[in-house]
Amino acid sequence: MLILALSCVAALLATAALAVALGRTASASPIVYAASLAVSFVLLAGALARLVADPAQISTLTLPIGLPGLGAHFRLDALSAFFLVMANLGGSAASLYALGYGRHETAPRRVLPFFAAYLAGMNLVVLADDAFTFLLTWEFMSLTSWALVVAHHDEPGNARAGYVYLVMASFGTLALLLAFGLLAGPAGAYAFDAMRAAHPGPAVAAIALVLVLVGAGSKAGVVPLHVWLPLAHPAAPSHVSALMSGVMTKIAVYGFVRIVFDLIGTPPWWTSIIVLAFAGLTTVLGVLYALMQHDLKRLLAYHTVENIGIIYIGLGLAIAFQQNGIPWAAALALTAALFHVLNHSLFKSLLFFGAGAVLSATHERDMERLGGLIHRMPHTAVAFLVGCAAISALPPLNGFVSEWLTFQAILVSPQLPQWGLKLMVPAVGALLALSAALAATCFVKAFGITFLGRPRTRAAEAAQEVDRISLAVMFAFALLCFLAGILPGIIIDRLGPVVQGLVGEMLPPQSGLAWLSIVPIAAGRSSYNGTILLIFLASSATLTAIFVHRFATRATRRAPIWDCGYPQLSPATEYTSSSFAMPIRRVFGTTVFAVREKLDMPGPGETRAAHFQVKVFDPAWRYAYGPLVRTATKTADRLNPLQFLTIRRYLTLTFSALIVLLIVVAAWR
Amino acid sequence: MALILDLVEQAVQMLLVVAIAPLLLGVTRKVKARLMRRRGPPLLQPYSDIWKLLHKEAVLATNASWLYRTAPYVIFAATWVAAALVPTYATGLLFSWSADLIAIVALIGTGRFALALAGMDVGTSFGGIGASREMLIASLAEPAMLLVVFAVALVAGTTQLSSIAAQMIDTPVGLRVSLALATFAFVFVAVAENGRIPIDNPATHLELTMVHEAMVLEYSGRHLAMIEAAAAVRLVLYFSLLACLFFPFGMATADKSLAAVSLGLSSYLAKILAFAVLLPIGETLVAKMRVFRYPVFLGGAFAAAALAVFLQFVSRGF
Amino acid sequence: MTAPLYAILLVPLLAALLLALVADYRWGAAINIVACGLTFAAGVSLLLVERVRTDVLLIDDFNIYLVTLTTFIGFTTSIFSASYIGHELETGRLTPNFLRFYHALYQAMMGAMNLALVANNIGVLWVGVEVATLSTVMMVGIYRTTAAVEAAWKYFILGSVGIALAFFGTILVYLVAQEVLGQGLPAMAWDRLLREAGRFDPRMLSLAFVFLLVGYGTKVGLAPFHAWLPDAHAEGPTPISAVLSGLLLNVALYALLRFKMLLAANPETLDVGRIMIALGLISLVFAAFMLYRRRDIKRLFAYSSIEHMGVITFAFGIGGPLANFAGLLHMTMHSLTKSAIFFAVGHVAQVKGTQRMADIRGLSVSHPVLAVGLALGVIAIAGLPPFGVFTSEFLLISSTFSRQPLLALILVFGLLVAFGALLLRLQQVIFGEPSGPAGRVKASYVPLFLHIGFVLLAGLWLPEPMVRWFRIVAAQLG
Amino acid sequence: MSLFTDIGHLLAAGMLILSFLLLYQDRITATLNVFAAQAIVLGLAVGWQAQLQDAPHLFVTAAIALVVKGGIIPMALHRIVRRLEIHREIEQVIGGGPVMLVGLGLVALSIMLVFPVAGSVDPLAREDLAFALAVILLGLLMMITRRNAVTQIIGFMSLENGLVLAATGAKGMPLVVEFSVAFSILIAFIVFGVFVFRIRERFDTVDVGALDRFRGDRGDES
Repeated sequence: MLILALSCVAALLATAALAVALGRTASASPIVYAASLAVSFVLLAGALARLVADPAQISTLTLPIGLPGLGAHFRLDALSAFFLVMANLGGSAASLYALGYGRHETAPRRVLPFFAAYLAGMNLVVLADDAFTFLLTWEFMSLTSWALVVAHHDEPGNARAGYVYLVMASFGTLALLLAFGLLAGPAGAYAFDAMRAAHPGPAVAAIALVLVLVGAGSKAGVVPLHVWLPLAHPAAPSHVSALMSGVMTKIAVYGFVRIVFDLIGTPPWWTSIIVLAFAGLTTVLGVLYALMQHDLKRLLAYHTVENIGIIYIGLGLAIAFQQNGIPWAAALALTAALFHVLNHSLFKSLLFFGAGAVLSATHERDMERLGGLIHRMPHTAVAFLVGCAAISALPPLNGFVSEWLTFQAILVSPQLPQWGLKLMVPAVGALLALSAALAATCFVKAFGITFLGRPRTRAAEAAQEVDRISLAVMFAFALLCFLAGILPGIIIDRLGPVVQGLVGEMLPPQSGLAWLSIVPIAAGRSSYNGTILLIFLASSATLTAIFVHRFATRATRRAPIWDCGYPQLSPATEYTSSSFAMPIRRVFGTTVFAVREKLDMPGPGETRAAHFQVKVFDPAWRYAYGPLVRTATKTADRLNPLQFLTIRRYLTLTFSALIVLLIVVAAWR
Repeated sequence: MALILDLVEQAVQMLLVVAIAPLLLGVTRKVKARLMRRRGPPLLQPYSDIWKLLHKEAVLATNASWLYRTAPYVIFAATWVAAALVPTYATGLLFSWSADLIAIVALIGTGRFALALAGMDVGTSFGGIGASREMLIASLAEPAMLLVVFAVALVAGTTQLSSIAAQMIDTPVGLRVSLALATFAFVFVAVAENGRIPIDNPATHLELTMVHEAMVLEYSGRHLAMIEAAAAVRLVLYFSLLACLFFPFGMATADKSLAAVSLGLSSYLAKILAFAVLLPIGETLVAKMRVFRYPVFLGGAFAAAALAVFLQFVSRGF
Repeated sequence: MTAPLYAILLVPLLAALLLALVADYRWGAAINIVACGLTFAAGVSLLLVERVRTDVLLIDDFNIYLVTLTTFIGFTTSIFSASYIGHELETGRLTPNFLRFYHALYQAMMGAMNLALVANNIGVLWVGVEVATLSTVMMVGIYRTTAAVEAAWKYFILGSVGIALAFFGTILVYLVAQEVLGQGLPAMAWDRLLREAGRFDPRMLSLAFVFLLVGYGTKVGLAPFHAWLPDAHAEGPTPISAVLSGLLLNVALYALLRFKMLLAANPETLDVGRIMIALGLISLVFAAFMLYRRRDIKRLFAYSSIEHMGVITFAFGIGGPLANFAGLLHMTMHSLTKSAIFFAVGHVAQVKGTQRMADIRGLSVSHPVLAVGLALGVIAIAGLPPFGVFTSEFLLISSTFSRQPLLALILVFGLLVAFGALLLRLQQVIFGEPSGPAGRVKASYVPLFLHIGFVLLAGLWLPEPMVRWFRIVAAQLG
Repeated sequence: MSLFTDIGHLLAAGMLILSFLLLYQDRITATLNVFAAQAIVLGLAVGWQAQLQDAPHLFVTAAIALVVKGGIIPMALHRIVRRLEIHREIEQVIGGGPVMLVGLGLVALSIMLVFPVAGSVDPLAREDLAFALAVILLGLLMMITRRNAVTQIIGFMSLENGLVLAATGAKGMPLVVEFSVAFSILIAFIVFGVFVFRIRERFDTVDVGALDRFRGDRGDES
């Protein structure tokens, strides 16, 4: 299987080369996407088979390339298999979607080669088994995605997005590099096996964990390292945005899990507090940012930040439990996190596909200029609605299951002995609850403003339903969201061996249980059954409808909307996304984002238009990055005169340096 | 055989909540009117309202979509299922394990989600106002509610409603600070979620103050009936939750003998009737709030619930 | 088997004399290429024949690959230069008889650098470095613009002071050596010095190293001795910028490292590693910040050279098998990459007719291939995978952090700052609406992509003998 | 033997003193003369070393010092100075007084650096080395305290005198002659540079600072 995976990666790289070779030819795009679809599907099937058949098996391979004297180590275990499944599910879907969507691509030469290479990079990260290979592929992934972000470099803001992205990415890579340096030790034992074998002391483990949190977090979008994410994800073509948000952030999570749970193994318990603190912050701030957006793709990107927070809450809890010797609870938390990884990759890809469909149909990303699309693109609307419901954690869809599991993990945490955790965990729970509710609000807004109401612009009126392939992909993912929601037991069982390998415990097998319900801990304690719930909802809704239509009237009359006596209300009177978010903005925004609202309302009788302006500041930019950039610029300005000295002054520099060194020698001994 | 009995029981439960819902609404209205020195509508007025609405033709806005037409049924179904899963007069319902307390809260959320979307469908500004305010209230109330859930679950050691109730009855936990706080918070949340004063006024049709009414402004006929019914059921749901979580005494737990069941039934009815009387009394004592004072109100609930949870984390004794 | 050894010295010498006579610049360019090719061939054949050691000349693990590298880059650069000067003649910036001069000096410089590399004598080494410096001085000034003359003058004065100080250091080394080895040539021969270094007077040796550090450090371009470097790169012909960054800095560094070996072999001496660490970090951070305010594309990459020389010096200052290995690898990778970048920059400056980055935009639209070449070069030099620089920086940072966390943090900080600046400029140049003329590049991309190809290859796989040499030298460097 | 060493010592010390004189000379012509004097003393010192080490090739170095540095170059510079019409200029030395103190400090430093390890090596070489180091540092100091191209060159040349002194002091050092020749060529280049670039015509002043008017990135806006 490992051989297969690597050869698939090679095939992807070959596809990239092929894309370069094909260049501008018209057939390039279908060929490349078809090829990458085929390859990632093979990978998906293989990894799935591996995960189902014998997940416990570990296959390794060492190629004579990479770091001299080390070689490139590759390894396939349950964890990698799971993430391979996740990555290639997204990858094949994106390729398929692009078969339709890619036709609208204006600069295929800037997209095609990097798309295939990007897929290859993400797969390689999951397979890498030594620090060098890991970082090489990790950065390769960043690099290719950067190329995709700046593919449309002439659109305003994209170049900046790419810049911020790549700088942050290499910052993260350097942090990971430091962590590896710490774990490898001065002797430079870079193979993961060696790191597993060497058990670092608490201090080293803690520092390494923090570095990994920074390094992997900057790629995953943990606040305050998230700033690149809402810039970069929307800038890329939509199928790539889906990959970046749906898959790449998860690869970052993989990095965290791999290093922390597998390589470090035993970080001190208090590191979990750090992780939980950042996770909680990320969760709430992410969804609040998302609520403030009116660019559909940027809203989705910001919302990714929230989900990353949820995942990290699970991971933080897992660390806490594991270090306090409660492995079954650690297994629960980790299962929840990984389950959410899968779920988020499902619905976030779905939503980005939907956003891409809207974009290609209307050439608009600004929700304020959309609306009423449910009439023009009904199928997209259905799929998008499912995505919105799933991401808002509404039963019986999949988003709810993973959040439910996370809540269950939080509810067993009173067993944790340390005070810090006793206070931190419930606080995080409260934040999680808050973010769950806010997420629902966010996606009521996203769907309501984009698809419901009346079209606000010509573009929205003239929208056409997108091509069949894109629709097929979207519906497939919507279906998957449903299945994962009503049959969670199956997925939890597949996750069992993965978790087992990391924390030494796994949840009790679920698939055997009556009525297909899931019981993470004990039947008396908590259980959930999506299937029954779905049946209940469906049957009661249909029964009621039938009843009403049968025994009461079904008469219906169409009439214009109630206009309060003002004929033909213009679409401008509709609630906009900023007005929808206004109450939340008032409640949370003023403190968190220093929101400034400027309203310029003409007095009675004046004919000029009214103006309303909202400024939302990202505190991360304001208090962290802004000052940083300013200091750097100032330093550069301070030093710059050194370029313009006279020769005599330069000689003086040399001379004084020489004297200093001589004095050193004289003073020495 | 036992299965059939269970099924019957479950069915009874489902019908019960629907059956008594309008009555409770009637009771609250009546009491309120009395408190205002009005005679008020007859107790059974809600039934005939719904009946009438059901038989009127539904007037749809020209640009209403399929979502607009299906939403009422979804809302009703979600609320109904949620209510049906709350043990009312007896624990250990057949399907009560299929959704625990968290799931029930989320189910209510599903209903709300559909309602808010339906409100935005025709694209009037009222729908927008209603939806955005409803979601604001929800995003403040739901976390408080979940914290209440935490507090209770931590006391009972489970999120399973039946088990919680059973636990509370079999091993009386006595008076707990955390539970008191949780009850307090729960009441606030319930008031908010049901759109009662001081959050919302179910009787008003003044655009600027209304929340729930604004969303359903465009609805008529059977759709409106469904939504009204859903609202009524939601009230029952919250009453039953209150009864089941904090005042579970009298419930039929282990033995399903006729006596026990009838005792449970009667005690349940007594409880919710009491709530239905207390609610309007409370409502008449306070005034409707401005929208931007909701955070204060619900923030109080959130704080109380959070405090309860913290106490539980600190020591199970609280 | 000393034939190739003498070839790499004599071929350039003869070629220089010949070129001084050839008037037609086409012939000159052709001869230049041929001579460099022969030298390169000789350099490669050095790898095949067994090692040679005479009183003045020496081939060992350290310089054998450097000779190959130098002759190779000299060869590719001569190819690049042929097309480059053709364009310069068209635009009239150069005249044929200047070119005669130019080609002769080019060969002289190549010969001198080879001499410095294969010298088994600290004096000959010094002579080689100086001749190379002087010849480049004249080539830097060849455009005769005020800016070029100023650059050349600055280079000349600072270089001469460096020369003088390095010479004094050499004298001191001889003094300490002749106490042990007796008077005469033996006291200047590398192999003997290295063997007996343990018995030298440590204090004088340290003193000598300080002078050598300042002297050769000026050539390496370490801050604060760097002043000549940016202008010399920016104002001279681009092929010269390429060899300056790609080769001359390396040769000077090579000299410095030879002397460091002596100190490493003598435990009593002052721990010069600290000094090198300090100088390296100063150069790195300083250059990193200077990158932000650069407007001239060649000066930008000149500063990046300073930055990387800082990194390399830091690596050798840290010492230890991993860091030294990283330093040696970084030397090699940097010369390949930086010369490639200067090839690309040369093409850019010629097609756009300017070196001001503000006037160069949208390269990826107007000249896609060139843009790809430049982007790959910058990505490689910025230490992003899968290029060789990443490998060396990986080894350096990871091995440093586990020993000297604080220093590693400073190093990482500097690298990040520099990366930010380079990426910023790169994006400005290759993205956006194209500006300026969109004429085709009338030169071959072969040298450019050949270099990048090698760097890419090295990022994924290093040939076994190279690794072996690196390991041995790393051990000697202590 | 002591007499010999004393003479060697004397000559080296003489060079040092002349370096000090150079340091505070502020008239260009005078500076040139002092330099010529230093070169001559150097020639004598080298000759003395040649005699001492009976290394005849050193006489070549001595001759170069005497003829080239003592004669030709000063004359050439005199011509340049006259051509540039600055032979009457009074050039203000940057911080005259402090510079002398710094100079003294440098001498002290160089002695500190070289003396304490007077081990197996014969003292003469050591002393010569100390003086040579001092001369070198003083030359460098002179280069950075003068604004005038010509005086800077003189500073460099006195630095180089120090080098030759050190080189010849090192017993049996090979290639010394070649080095001195190479250095003379170098200096010839420098003079040539001043001459050919015709600094005055090109930059209207000999102030080297003016060379930097055309600084790399100056004057580009963003």
